[in-house]
Amino acid sequence: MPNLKELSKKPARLTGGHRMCAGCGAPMVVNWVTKALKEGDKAVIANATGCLEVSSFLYPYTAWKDSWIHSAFENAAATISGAEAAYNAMKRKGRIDETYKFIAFGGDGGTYDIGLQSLSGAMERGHDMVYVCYDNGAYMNTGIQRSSATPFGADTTTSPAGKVVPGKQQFRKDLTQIMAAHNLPYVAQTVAPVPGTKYMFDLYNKSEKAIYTKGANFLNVLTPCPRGWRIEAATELDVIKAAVETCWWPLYEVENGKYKLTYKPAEKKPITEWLKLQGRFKHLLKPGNEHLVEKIQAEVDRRWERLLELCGEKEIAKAEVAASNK
Amino acid sequence: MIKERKVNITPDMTWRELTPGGVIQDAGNAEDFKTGDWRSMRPVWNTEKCKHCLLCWVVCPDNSIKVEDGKMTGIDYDHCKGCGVCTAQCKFGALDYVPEE
Amino acid sequence: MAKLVEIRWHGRGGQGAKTASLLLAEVAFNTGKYIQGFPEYGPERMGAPITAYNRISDEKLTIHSNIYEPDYVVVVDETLLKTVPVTSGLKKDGAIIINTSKDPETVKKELNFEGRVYTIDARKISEETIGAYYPNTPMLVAVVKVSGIIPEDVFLNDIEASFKHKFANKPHVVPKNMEAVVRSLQEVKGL
Amino acid sequence: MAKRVSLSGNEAVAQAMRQINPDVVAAFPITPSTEIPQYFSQFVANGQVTTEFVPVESEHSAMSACIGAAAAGGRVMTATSANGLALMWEMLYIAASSRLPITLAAVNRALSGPINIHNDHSDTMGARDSGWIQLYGENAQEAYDNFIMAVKIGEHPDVQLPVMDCFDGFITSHAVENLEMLEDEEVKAFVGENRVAPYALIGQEPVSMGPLDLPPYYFEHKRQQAEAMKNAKRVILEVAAEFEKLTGRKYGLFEEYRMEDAEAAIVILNSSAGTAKAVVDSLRAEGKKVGLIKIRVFRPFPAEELAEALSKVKAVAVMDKADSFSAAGGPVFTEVRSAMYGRADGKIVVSYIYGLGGRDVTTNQIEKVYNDLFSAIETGKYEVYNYVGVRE
Repeated sequence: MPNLKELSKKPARLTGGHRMCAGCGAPMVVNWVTKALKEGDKAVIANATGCLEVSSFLYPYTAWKDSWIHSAFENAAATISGAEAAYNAMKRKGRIDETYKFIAFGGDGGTYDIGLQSLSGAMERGHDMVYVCYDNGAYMNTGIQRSSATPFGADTTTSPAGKVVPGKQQFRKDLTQIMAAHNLPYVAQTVAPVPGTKYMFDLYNKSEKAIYTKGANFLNVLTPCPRGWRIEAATELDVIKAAVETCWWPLYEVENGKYKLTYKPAEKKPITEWLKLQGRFKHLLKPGNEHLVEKIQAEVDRRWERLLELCGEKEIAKAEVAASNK
Repeated sequence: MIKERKVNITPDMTWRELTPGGVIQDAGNAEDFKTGDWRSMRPVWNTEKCKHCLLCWVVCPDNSIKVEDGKMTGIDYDHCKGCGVCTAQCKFGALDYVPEE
Repeated sequence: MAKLVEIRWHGRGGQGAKTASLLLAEVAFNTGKYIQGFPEYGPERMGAPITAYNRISDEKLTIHSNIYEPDYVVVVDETLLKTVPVTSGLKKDGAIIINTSKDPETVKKELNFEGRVYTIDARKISEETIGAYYPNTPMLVAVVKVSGIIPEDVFLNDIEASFKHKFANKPHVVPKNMEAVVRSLQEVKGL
Repeated sequence: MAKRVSLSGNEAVAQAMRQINPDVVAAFPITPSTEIPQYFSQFVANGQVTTEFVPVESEHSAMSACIGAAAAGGRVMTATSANGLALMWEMLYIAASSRLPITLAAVNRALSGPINIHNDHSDTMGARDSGWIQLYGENAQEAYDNFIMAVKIGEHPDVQLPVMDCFDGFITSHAVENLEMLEDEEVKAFVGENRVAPYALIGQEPVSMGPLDLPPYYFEHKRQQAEAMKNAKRVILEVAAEFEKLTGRKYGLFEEYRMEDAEAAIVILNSSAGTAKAVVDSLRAEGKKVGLIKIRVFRPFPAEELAEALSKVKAVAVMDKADSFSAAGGPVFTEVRSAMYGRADGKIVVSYIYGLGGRDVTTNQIEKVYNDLFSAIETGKYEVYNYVGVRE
């Protein structure tokens, strides 16, 4: 386990003075991804249009201490792939001595939706890069519109909960699985750091692996958005914890095609533990909507069971049962 | 304190003086931009109760927990937006969360 | 030769009429001419009728339109005679060169064309020399022979050099191709 | 020493790319520009260049990767046509406003719809206000020469803008013609071995590029961009002068052909200019005072210079191989006429839209335009907004 005192001595690569909302999870994620960079290594960071982008480099103030580029919404992966290609060419010509690492950040809008083609292309081409999706489950930058990452039932400005339609009517796209299907060296699903849990360093560890495993790698990070989730900022990490403990957002990694669960809750909490903390799901918990909660629970269970199979946890469980029967 | 910058860009500069294409060569100059006045609540550090576990530093979205040599030394009120994420993490009562006056 | 010679090729997609027009451009270029070689592009795939063009001149070429009144027409596939108006716009003092085993008089009657008609049995020559049906080389030779764009001796040297370059990996096919060239020069009918 | 060769326009441009040996080429195939990345990827496969070839999944990503690579400090190139250029649209503006010199072989093709693979200028004319320098070339030689000059123009410290090398799809891209190629060493010496970037993501102090740029600064950044385009006019001529020393081939903002005492003139771009020159020659042989102006540099637009060149004619037909659907004339026409206003007044200035979607442009069509101009001069009667070569 990494040592916090030692980590704190590494200079931060993102400064204060950015214009993200108070309590935003995105800079937390950026801090912990970039903390995984070795001190001597330089980085080029690309950012898809979104909250993080507009708030971290609002001319003339940049919060980035590494080289950083934003060009558009849907193309952070393509943009960083070009920078990586140029680096390879310049390195081949002997024009560059230093080591550079290439990281792209995008929200779920820029990654799951409008940027999916560019992401898929860059990943398939195998550039030496990491794409980090800070997934907060809606287009927060434009005012909380639904994305394909938005959870079923969530009340957003384009999937509003009304008298007839109770919020978003589709379950979220499973982007981590889509990226795993690209057969990349390293794909992982993780969360913003939650102190006091076993997965406090999950993001850091997975970032380190992603950055220092050669090839195109992908991280999907559940990131709190107090405004979009309608929660008190101070409680946001409790909400993240609930996402993990209910198995709504399991922590796992896929290394060279091999699935591995990186955290298994001792007791899987009911989905209401995640729903009840957030204003965007408030309507689901009203009397008469029990069937919706059941529907969500069933889908969470189905996806969790499938993941357990992929991670070989089912065989492990069977073996454990068999061993105890002997 | 404003650090010495390669180019100090101000809104009264003409197009001839601004950096081309909006490039910024002073990486991290957002430090010069104070977000401290966004606060309506304020974290207050009780030095004597602090165990220097650094969990507040882990979660601060604004890099406003000052740490030197592995120990907390204070709060950067120039940038702290008063979100309260740090105070929620403190198990030792070393961070109070109080309204701004 | 005239200051500007314009040639139109008719063939089928995949048969090499375009390649033949580019080859002709290449050999003319090598003798110091100004050249253009270009196909008329479309969505045509294998088997569809295609058209390609050459302009060959002693002076710089600037016109970039298709050719509507050619000096020479080359028909690489005789089955096109029935479906494509191959003599359209062909100058009265121009000539048409057709890949067929028939003699020029027979074809002339079928074509209803008053000008000069030449034929060459590219299939026979090709199969007997190269051992397979590649109509390109005989047709290229026929057009060189009929048009007189390039002196024969210059052409022979140049084409041999280009075969040697093209078949650098299989030099044994060069003499076969040269045999096809020499026979083609002799077997153009209608001269 | 120049080499006399016969090449298609696409092959000539691919050879120019090989001689330049850029850091990155990112491209996606689209007819008729496809051959350029094809030829180039073969050069990469054969080890003839040290370039990273990025076979992207779309033109949007092609231009995005070019932007990333140029921002990193690399010398960067691509090629596209028609719908491919349209898919790049958003990124064209961003490349220009980010002040990144990228060289794009824009092989002109009609923009859908309906879909059509043949030549006209609707693709690059649509991109005329994207902030790119646009050079247009008559034949393979000019496509090749312009491509080499484009690198030097775009990378000039006073410019720092991307450049399109526009030439006609199929007519120039696929036709084999005579041209003179420079020696590899001459090209390398002309453009310099590497791009010298004033700032870059890699190899220098870290920079941030592509900000959110709000009202206090955005306008000033646009004003800078406009100034760079003004500077480009000077730089294009300086680079042309240097190129002339090397090759003997002279390039300006436009070419004047037999304009000395011309009464009727045509203004035209690309390959049709060559066809029109043949018409000028034949009409001159009949004693008719006709001339032609072939625009080479459309962005920046040589407004004053064109007005001066047209100051002595009686009538001008501006021929557009693209419609702007303004119901008031083609894009080149509106700009030429606007350039003449107050500088060369009292002329007959008319618009002819021609050759859309690859409609073959013949000497007859161009002759008709000259005849129309003479009739307009004689009778004073004419239409301003005309089509030629379309079935009426």
